[in-house]
Amino acid sequence: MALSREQIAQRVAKEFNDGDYVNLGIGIPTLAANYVPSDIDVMLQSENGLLGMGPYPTADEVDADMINAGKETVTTATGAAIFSSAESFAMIRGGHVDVTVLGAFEVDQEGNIASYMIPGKLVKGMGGAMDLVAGAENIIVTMTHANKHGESKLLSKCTLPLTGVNCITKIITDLAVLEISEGAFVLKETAPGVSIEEIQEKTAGKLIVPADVKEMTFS
Amino acid sequence: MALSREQIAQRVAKEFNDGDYVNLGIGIPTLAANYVPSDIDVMLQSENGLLGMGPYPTADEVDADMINAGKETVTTATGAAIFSSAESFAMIRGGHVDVTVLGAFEVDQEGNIASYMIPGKLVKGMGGAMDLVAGAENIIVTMTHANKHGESKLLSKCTLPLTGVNCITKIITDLAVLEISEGAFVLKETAPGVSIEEIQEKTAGKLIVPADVKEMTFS
Amino acid sequence: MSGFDKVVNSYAEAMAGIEDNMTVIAGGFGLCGIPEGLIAEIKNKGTKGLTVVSNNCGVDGFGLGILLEDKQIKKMVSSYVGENALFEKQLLNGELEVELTPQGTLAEKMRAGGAGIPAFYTATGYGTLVGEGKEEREFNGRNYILEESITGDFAIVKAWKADRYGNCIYRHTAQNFNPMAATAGKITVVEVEEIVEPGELEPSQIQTPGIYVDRVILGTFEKRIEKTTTRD
Amino acid sequence: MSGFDKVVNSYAEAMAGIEDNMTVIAGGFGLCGIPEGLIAEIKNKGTKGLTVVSNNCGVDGFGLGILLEDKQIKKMVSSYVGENALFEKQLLNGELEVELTPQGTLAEKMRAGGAGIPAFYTATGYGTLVGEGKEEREFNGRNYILEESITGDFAIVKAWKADRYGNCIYRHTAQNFNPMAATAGKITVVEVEEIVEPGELEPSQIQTPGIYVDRVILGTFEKRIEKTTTRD
Repeated sequence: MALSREQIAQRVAKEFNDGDYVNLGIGIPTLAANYVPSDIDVMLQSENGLLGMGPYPTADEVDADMINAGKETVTTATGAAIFSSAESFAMIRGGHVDVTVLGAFEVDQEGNIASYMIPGKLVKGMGGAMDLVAGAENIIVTMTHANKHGESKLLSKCTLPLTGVNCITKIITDLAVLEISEGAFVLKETAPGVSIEEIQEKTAGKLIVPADVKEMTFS
Repeated sequence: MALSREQIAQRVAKEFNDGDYVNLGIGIPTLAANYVPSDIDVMLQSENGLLGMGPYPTADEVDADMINAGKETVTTATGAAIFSSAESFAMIRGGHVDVTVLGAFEVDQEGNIASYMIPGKLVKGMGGAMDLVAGAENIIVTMTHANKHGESKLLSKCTLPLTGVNCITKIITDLAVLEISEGAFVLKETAPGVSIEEIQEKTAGKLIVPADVKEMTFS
Repeated sequence: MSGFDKVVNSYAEAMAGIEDNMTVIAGGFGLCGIPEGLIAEIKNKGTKGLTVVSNNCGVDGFGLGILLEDKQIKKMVSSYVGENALFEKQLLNGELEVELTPQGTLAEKMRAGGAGIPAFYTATGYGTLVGEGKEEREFNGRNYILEESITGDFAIVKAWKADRYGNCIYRHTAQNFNPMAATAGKITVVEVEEIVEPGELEPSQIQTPGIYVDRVILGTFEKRIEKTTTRD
Repeated sequence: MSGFDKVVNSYAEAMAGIEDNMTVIAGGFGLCGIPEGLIAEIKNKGTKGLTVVSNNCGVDGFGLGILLEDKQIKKMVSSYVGENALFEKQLLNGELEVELTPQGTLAEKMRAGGAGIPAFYTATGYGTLVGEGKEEREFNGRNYILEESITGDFAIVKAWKADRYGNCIYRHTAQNFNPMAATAGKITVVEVEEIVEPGELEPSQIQTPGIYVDRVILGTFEKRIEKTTTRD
């Protein structure tokens, strides 16, 4: 069965290593913070200028000057640092963030990603997404494998305007974990109860299915 | 009679306006800080990362972590700011320093300056001088009008490797105050007791002597 | 040091000299750390045809959004403008131009503008619409695009505290774009919660040295919150 | 958060991995704010063929100058190297290369290296020996040259205080090149006067966020003064 949003987030959290600096995009990526294994610690970077994002504040702690990149009120974790937008993107662009997790409309087998703009719909802007995908070494995309019409979001070539080129290496969907390598999606894990056939059917781009595909685990 | 170092510095200080941020090079420029008119205030920028340099410390106040660009121990003036070298040169390169005063080996009628290197002698380096002459709008060169062999330092074309091109607008020597305009030195003031003839004789570059040349005053 | 006293006592003085068709760089991220009173003064003056460089354009009725009401903004340079119905309407009508700029590139363009760097290369936006028409170049096997810096006729900045000489510090994440904006205005105006005497701020902790600042005004701030999220 | 504890307990651990022919970026201006113990460790290890990027090269017998004694430095990238007789001798002998770089350009090259900006334009050095062989370009009627960024295999940094997570603050003008150096090393090692617990430094006052820092070591410092000047 396809994973819930929470299950995708839970699987994403398994990608983190102790001591990782992690930037989580809005939506499913943000949920991953709730599933960080208890034996490791990660520090969350928020691109408006915060390294070491803590939980939401109590009602008494709410402070208009203390927000995250999603414009939500937050707190600082112990050992946090706060800085300017230029410094924040220096660390992003300079490749200092260990893991970036973000959503997408489409990803293709060359590692291109489209995530900010649908022609014909009003463009709201890319925010920090283009900087994030250009800067990080390890970028994980989370999304549903297909759209609500059943059409694949894992394509041979993105159809929407790109957020970045040749930058995505790992995708975690409601059906599978895949890596992108040499112009193809490589299936690594399937969601419990999801068949390889269903994944093949819902992957429009070139899909390689190695012999050792595993079923996902969550902890 | 030719001005002393102190008199040159005293004349330089007349160029300052209330509220100016000023960078003073090593040597005569530094002395100018002693002659700032009492009715104005200037703030001294030191390119190692200090805006608002104060006087030398007392023996008790000496602190290895508190130095100026000449590597001398200093103090901070009230309202000083301390920052990184990148920030310091952002303000220099970005044209935020109002007046820069520095010494030179040669200046030419195109506003080129040579101040850091004499071929055949060991090169020590340009330090911040190239950034300073590239960044400031108002650059004053202080030097003796001629070298110890009596050869002019105000040339039609610099012979030594340049520190910067087309950047010098004003020169204050032991004999005169001159501006550079449209490919010529324009005599503005003569030192007390120095004849226009002597200045003409010791200026190798094109010299314009307007009708209204004044004698220097110092306060 | 009267020549260094940057404090002005009215918003009219604070924004004196702003004219139609100027470029204004504004600090702030969303509604956090925005110079509320300076924006209101621009609205009151009715200055038109402005190019505004700011990560966002406020919301309907608050922040830079209020400058849309009388169509004072000709063009926005922003990374994200999705919070604002009036913005959307004017954009679709063709009454408003928008130049979408990646957030990090926007911050760096402001910093470069203030630092005398006319252009820099970045990988951000290579191969996308942002890179179209821009020079592309390879360094060490990676592709980059050339981005030019931004300066403004005015920079409007929100700081927490400033001393009379214009040295500023920021509070928490209200820092955001403000320090870069402060460096990039021909005239930089800072609106603050508290004015202190020179010497009260620790020199090493000053985030915007006064050399960048032309005017300081004491403001009062609503500090509206876009999304109040609590763990209660 | 054991994964974020950057503190090491010996200089051997602090400089583990440094090898012959590597590039080392060092903070400091003159003898002010230099990582004395990390430099001494490089001398003790006898690593050779180093390219050292630092505004200066210490003095005879102190600071980076001690690395000249056993000819460990192949090349210096500096703005000013005039304080050092041994430097002069090795330079004239051809045992040492020097790449003179304007001070502001050097600071910006380090910052750019850490910030993922491969190159930028600056007016500094245009029309001089520094500009020779570099691309020239005009922006808005002014001439600039293209300067490429610098990164190092190691960055060695001196801070005042760091917490265990590597968040650093600097003391007075001992800040200088240290924050930029900290961003530009593949491995960044910070030597400090005091190690504090995470949370003890005010988040907004941190000058080098721990994300740039790999190792922190508690040092002891002689803090030699190059020119003691007093008003007494």
